[in-house]
Amino acid sequence: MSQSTHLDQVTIRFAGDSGDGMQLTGTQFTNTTAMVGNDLSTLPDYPAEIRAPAGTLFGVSGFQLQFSSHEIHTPGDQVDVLVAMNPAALKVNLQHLRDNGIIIANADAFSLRNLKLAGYEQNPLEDGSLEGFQLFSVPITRLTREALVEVAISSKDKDRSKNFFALGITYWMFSRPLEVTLKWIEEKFAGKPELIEANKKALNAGYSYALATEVFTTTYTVEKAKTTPGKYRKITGNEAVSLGLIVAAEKAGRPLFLGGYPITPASDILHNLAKYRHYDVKTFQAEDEIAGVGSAIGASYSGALGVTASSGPGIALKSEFIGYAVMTEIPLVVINVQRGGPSTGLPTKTEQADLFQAFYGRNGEAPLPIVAAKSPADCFQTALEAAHMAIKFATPVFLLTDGYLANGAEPWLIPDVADIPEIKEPLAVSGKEYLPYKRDPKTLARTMAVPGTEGLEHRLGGLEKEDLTGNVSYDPENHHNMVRLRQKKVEKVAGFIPPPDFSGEEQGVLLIVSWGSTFGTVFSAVEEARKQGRQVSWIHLRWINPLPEMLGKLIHNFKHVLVPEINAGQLVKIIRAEYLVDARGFDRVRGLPLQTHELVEEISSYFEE
Amino acid sequence: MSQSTHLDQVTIRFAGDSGDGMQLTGTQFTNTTAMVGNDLSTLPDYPAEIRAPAGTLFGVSGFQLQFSSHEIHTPGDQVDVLVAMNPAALKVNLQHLRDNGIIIANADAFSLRNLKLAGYEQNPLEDGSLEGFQLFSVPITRLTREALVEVAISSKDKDRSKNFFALGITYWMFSRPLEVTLKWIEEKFAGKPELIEANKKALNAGYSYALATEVFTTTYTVEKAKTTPGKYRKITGNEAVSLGLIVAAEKAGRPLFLGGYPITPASDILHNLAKYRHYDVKTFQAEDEIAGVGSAIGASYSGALGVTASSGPGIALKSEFIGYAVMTEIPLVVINVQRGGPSTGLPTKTEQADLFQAFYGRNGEAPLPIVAAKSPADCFQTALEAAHMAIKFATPVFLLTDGYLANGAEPWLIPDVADIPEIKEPLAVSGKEYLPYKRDPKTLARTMAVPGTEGLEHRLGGLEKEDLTGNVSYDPENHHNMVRLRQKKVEKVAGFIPPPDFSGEEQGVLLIVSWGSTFGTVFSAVEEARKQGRQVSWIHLRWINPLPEMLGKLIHNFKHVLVPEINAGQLVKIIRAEYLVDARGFDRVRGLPLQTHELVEEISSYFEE
Amino acid sequence: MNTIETLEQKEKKYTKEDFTSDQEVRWCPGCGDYSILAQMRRLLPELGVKKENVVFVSGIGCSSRFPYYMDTYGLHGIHGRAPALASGIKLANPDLTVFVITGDGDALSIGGNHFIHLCRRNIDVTVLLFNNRIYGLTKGQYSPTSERGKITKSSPYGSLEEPFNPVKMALAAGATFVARSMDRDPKHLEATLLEAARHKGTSFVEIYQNCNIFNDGAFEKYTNIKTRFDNVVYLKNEQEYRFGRENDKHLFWDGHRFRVEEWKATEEPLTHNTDNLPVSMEFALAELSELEDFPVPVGVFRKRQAETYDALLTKQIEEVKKSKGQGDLQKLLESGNTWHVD
Amino acid sequence: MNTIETLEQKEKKYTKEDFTSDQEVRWCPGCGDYSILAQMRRLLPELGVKKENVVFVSGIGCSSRFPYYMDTYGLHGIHGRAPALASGIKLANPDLTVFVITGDGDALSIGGNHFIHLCRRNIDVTVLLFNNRIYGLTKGQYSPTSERGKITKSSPYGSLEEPFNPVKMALAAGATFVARSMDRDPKHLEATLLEAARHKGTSFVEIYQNCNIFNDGAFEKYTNIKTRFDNVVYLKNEQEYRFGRENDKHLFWDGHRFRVEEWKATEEPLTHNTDNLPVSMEFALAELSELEDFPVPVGVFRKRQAETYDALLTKQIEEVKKSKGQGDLQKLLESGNTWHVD
Ligand SMILES: Cc1ncc(C[n+]2csc(CCOP(=O)(O)OP(=O)(O)O)c2C)c(N)n1
Ligand SMILES: Cc1ncc(C[n+]2csc(CCOP(=O)(O)OP(=O)(O)O)c2C)c(N)n1
Ligand code: SF4
Ligand code: SF4
Ligand SMILES: [Mg+2]
Ligand SMILES: [Mg+2]
Repeated sequence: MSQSTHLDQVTIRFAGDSGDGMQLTGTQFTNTTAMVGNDLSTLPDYPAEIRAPAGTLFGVSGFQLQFSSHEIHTPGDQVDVLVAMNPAALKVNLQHLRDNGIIIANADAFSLRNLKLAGYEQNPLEDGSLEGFQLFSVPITRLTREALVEVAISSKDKDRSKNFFALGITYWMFSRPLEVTLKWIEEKFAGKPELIEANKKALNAGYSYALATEVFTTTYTVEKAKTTPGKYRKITGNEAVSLGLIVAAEKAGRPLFLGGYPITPASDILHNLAKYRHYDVKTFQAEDEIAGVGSAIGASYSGALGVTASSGPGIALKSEFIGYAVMTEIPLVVINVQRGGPSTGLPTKTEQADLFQAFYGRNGEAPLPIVAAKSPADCFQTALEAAHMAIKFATPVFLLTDGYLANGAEPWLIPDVADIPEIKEPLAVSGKEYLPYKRDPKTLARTMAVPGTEGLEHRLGGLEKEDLTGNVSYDPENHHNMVRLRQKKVEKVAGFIPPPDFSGEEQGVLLIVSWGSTFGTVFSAVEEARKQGRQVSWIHLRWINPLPEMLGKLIHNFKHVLVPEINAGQLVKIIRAEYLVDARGFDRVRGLPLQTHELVEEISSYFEE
Repeated sequence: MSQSTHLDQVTIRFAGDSGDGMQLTGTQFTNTTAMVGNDLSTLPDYPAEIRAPAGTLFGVSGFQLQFSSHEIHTPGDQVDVLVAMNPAALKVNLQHLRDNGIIIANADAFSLRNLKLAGYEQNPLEDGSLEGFQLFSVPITRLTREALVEVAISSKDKDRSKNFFALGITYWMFSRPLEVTLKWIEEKFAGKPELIEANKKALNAGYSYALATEVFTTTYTVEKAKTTPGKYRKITGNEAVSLGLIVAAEKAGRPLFLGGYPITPASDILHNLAKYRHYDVKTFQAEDEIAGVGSAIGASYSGALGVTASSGPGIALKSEFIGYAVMTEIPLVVINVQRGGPSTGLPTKTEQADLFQAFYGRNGEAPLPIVAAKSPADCFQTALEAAHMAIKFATPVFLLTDGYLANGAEPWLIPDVADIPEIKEPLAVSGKEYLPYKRDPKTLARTMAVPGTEGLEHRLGGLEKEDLTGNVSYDPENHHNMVRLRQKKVEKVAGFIPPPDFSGEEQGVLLIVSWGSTFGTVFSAVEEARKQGRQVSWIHLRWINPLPEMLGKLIHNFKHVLVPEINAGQLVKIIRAEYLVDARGFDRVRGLPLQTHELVEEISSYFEE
Repeated sequence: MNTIETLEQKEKKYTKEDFTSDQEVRWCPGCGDYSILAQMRRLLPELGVKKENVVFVSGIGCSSRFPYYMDTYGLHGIHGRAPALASGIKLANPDLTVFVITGDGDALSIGGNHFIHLCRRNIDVTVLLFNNRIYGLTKGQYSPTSERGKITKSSPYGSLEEPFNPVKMALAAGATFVARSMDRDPKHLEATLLEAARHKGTSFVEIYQNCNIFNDGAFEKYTNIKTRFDNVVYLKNEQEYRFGRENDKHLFWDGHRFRVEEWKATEEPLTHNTDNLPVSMEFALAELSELEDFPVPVGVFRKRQAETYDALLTKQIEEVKKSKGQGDLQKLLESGNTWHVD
Repeated sequence: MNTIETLEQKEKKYTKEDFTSDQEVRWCPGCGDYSILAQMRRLLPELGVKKENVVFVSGIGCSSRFPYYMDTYGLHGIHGRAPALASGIKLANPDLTVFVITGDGDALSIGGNHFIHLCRRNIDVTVLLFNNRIYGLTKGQYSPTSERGKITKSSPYGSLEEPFNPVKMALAAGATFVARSMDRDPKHLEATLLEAARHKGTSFVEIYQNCNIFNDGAFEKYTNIKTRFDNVVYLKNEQEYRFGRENDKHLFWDGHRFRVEEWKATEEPLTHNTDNLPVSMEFALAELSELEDFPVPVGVFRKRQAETYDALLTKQIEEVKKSKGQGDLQKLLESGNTWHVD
């Protein structure tokens, strides 16, 4: 008989061939986990190849998920349970497994051929090399086939169901209900009754196998997390961005227009938005990124909320047009779902190395506001804010997310639409005198007049504009003045955005300054360090340009300032230049989230002097 | 009878309609002035329109030149002599004329129509409004027509010669010989004897008019400047860049390949190089800037010295490919002839606002060396150095010049080709083991193998590379390592470049740090300030990335650090971040060189505490 | 569905002054651009759309300054990218009448890709390509329509490349209206532009435009009164391909190629048909401008009715709304699996 | 002048293994790319050039990984820009044999402009367009060659645009060699690629390539043994346009259009002529793939001899040297007015 153990938090990783359906399996586990009320955080990790040859190391696709009975923000540094569907998956992922961690391996996949492809000389399931772990070697393929013996599909199709068998095992192990996945199978394979049958059977078979056999001795339970009451759903960063944009457009009374071009890991924003024609969302798959951003600017110019989304190489191409939007002062949201660089880099990996590109990747003095999401769900709020500021200030705004946020998921407390404030930024109307470059003294923003408005016909362009009239001007003093005005306008944004997250004392030994997706890791590391008695303070920036006003005072109250980033040190340079404090970077540029324990160590080092 | 006065330095400005030939007139005055041995510095200043309607303010084209009996580096803040060919030219330029300065105006052009076009209510030549100046109102059009009465050309063509008449007056006034221009006329209009006759006659007539009439009472002489002995020529920045590249290619034993696309003010580099087919120079006018840089990278990859030249908006388009060259570690020289920005900005004006773009205008961590020319002639040396480092380090290198350097001219001591060192950077050869990403420990540069080399076939691309082999690698630690290596390689450049210009004490109240084309103004301002007894030190950076090692020590020895730039403060931010000193910017973003006297005042303010 | 309120409804009549902005025109005296501007100001009152619904979008080049001179909405874009801006403008607000003003460098060099994609998508905008076979604004480099061997600043020994034939490219890319006209034939130009503007779908007009500074006389053969009749054949719908000073020549189709022959009336005359010319003849006609000894066709090559991208998008939105209902924000946020925490 | 030392001179014979690099091939099992790779490795020994003189250049996409698998020089470029890299490579070193490997998105979406300019310039490189009518690498969005109404991730309600016809674009842009082949017809593919590689000038081959993951069966009609004979007409020089399971049909030219008819021998049979087909028929042939009820032409559409850009550039350099003499650096620096200071 099995015993049941309570756990606080668990990290599980599903790993197999690109064709093994690991992303799907992980997503199902996530959905079910969300439904039972755990907090959670996920990290899909898949290769750049669409479907690399079976069994190879570079073809391994992984999906990691941490779930917990308390608030968590990272997918976990170390893995407690590794599901390995083949030798390559084991080989690639074993390094992440904690001592005495659990391995559930598909023994049938450990054929000679596969072992060789993975570079194993001997079968690790048998040679004792996995002694430090709890190994469960299960003939998953064979058991699945047996379970499906009566289903009328090809044996190739039967083998495709083996991921559901593995999922069934883990559902038993963590006392999860099967309903969510069973329902999903019915919807997904609607019209294909044999596949519904096969996958349901495989799932049940895995669950029953684990329940029935003596192999597994322990089930684990993770209590519901205590969080704000309300209605929740699971959401990825790319989904959240999409929803945030749709809500922003509706709240602003402008149709949403996305001009885009596919690129990993930003494409899903285009895919998501393309579904919502009935929300008056227009998506335009352009011929390239330049046309994508150009069409978005054109759409904004004629009254829509123009948005473009891409990743580093695509953003590079957009830079000329972004400068044009700065000059013409047309609202635009530019989303950069950052990935590993430089150049094509590591397309499916995460990184924060495009911050400087957002700040400075244009010719001339072309300042613009920059906001970065801190978690998958925060992508909703940042998208809303980005759109709001773009419209309010008639400016392009950069929204930075990254591969980890884009594909990672967490529970999201669904807001009440009625509670989200309107974005009331009027357009110029007929009948009044109109000066295209007259500015609101509070924001320094100009008021736009859109085509179709009688009597307000005017011309804009990328040549320097005369103050007030917007006519072309080569006047030296006017240019100097306009350069200043554009800069000041961006600074004014500071008055209209929420303050950054801050925790800890307002002075002390160490202040951590972070931005973007490192939020989760820093959260955990700070929590951990505090548990260890380190009095560390932490400010997490969401708006990076302009920097929050309070930071200037705060930052000088600390002996040390540490800036963790997944780049070679970008925000840290901006902080140093701005505040002249000897801020230090903590940089690990591996295409992966930072590791909590490394950061904890780094923090500790500041207290061990 | 006229008297003769010695002067130390003079600033003269020719101004007229775009169609009046002012650039040509200025250039002729410059050539003659160079030949008589003055030091000089020029500033062409022309409108973005090709040939704006006659008489309008925005159609005014100007050419300013300072010449001197001692070393000078700026075209002058204030004008001593203004040649105004029409009312608009007077209106636009009067602000630059010093008190009691000389105006030579073409009285015939001050028609009612032209006065109106220029926005004059009354004729300034007659209404006494020019009282504070020495006004010479000359009926230049009529006198030219009279001089050419016997020449068999249309009266329209005759009127075209009036700029030579004006030039003749100035030649007399400054005791210049006519030969250089007479010879030029013969060459330029070879085959058109009437035009030769007309222009020669007009030049002579202007000279004689000034000599004969009582109108002008003084001639001025400016002694030869005392400079290094040798053979000199006049050279503009764009010419110097072109020559530097040709010499670099020949010294490196590689053919020169320029992949370009026309853009003001960089086009002349393409035009210049296109002339030199007999120097094995291949120029390729591509369909756009992306193809321009792409073809240059391709050419470098197959063994040429690949170069691309553009200005801000074009550089923005090149940014994705420049990142690719960083990743593939292929030599490339990227020349940015900076102009006013952002966006299309002020195409014919100068600015230094693309420094950040050079540093950071790419996705991911994509560091590269950056060098900036300090004067038109220095464009030769910097082009040489840029090419050398590009080849030596297998890296893209940015060479920053600007509109002022590109079109401005100064005397250049022609080097002896034999004295210029070879660029000996061998390519990999057949027969040895070849690892594309194995690095020279001294430079961290990899050795290239070019197509055509037997046995060294290999593949490169923009995906992250495995150390040593250069194979595609998604390995986290490898990526982290490669990011560092690329950064360190750039830092190593510091060991192979000449030290920056430094003058003054090694400690004190004020250190000025400057870069690029402000050199001239800073030179004059520092000279002036020192004359006033200010002990100011000055370092001028030519290589900006990497920063010179000595700067780190030096900069902390001063109470204040001042960074003059024609932007909103870019180098100053880099300095602050790097050295944590409270460096201040001195920024005037007017599309023009900084003014010496303003900088002198700024310097003084640091000593008046 | 087109919801433009037409002038008739509004009962207001424009004159060309209504379309003249207060900005001084900044082209070289004598530039062919002036004529195109004049025709545009003249035809817009005819077009019958409200001026606040008109948008001129351009790239960069001499020609691209055009929007500044029209008292309508206008966007002076960046080099080569006007089609991108125009696509966004038209798709976001299909009620607008959108013109793209571009040069041979702007449209066919840096902007070639946007141009062909615009044609392919058949977005309802009208493209005017000012073809002066030179880069004007950057002071005279050869362009993708310059003849091979052209000596310019950037090709001092002659350019090495064959030019594009803009009409051919537009046809191949799928533009539904393709025409050619000339700055120096103002009547024809005005009529052609009006027809282009009225056409629903991407309308493309190549305009031979003289740059008297950097490429003077490039089209002299076709515009000079002495030579034009023998060197230009006007394409007129349902009329023969007749030309010549005495209208004494015509283009004869031999089943594969055109030939120039003396004109003879026949019972089955070969007449031009803009709506439905076979692809073979379209391209054969388009090719004539590349051949020696043939007149250059001026007029409408193609005028085909086809659904526009903007109309299809509107339709798709309506259909999705019909099947799914107008979107409800709260529902949207709550889609997928949800759960309650109490 | 071509200074390539051919294999014959070197007397060494390659096998396909010589062109196989040590990198594992990373395409989905079943992908049509494998066949193209295999044919390329097979034909290169035939081509008679030294492998160190061969360069494969690509953009980004599944297809663009191709260079990694060839044991020659290779450059995996950035998205859409392979023609730019290839132009630089070939112009800097005309002795190289340069291939461009590209996809329908790479060549016709982001890279459309470089593609048409390459064709126009006639630079001597061979372009292989792997047309799977989908964006493979980014997991299945519609591409510029996808049929209208295509349902993909980015077009859940169907795409709104007409596809490009790559052959038409290449013809219009002026490529001197234009052909089509298929991944599933390896013999034809190998022969076509070999012919393309041997052609001097820009050679373009559209290859129908099955993406069995995101667009499986797109070309099934043309490759399936049951349907291919009725749906494909092979273009063979100097042969009739015959097709059909029993070789019983042919394309008849009615003076304006092709028609499908039962084949009958005639005295003056209509035969294909790659070297000199009139533009009318070229485009009519190219159009067939867009029409219902017509077979798709597979084979060489055009093969014209014309001077290449690279050869012209070499010639120009030689001519300038002849007239001005080999450049002398010191003279260069001292050109213009000079003066002495003592
Ligand atoms: C990105 C970019 N590249 C280059 C330029 C420079 N430029 C401006 S207009 C132009 C070409 C103009 O030629 P065309 O389109 O034929 O217009 P025209 O002046 O002849 O009317 C060029 C190369 C620019 N403004 N921006
Ligand atoms: C600048 C840039 N934009 C977008 C992408 C993303 N991207 C990579 S390949 C590709 C399209 C691939 O389609 P295709 O060229 O047809 O090649 P296939 O994968 O089908 O062989 C896209 C959009 C990129 N890598 N770089
Ligand atoms: S340069 Fe040529 S195209 Fe430009 S305005 Fe002058 S004449 Fe017209
Ligand atoms: S996604 Fe399609 S094109 Fe790409 S490798 Fe797989 S099957 Fe081939
Ligand atoms: Mg032009
Ligand atoms: Mg494809």
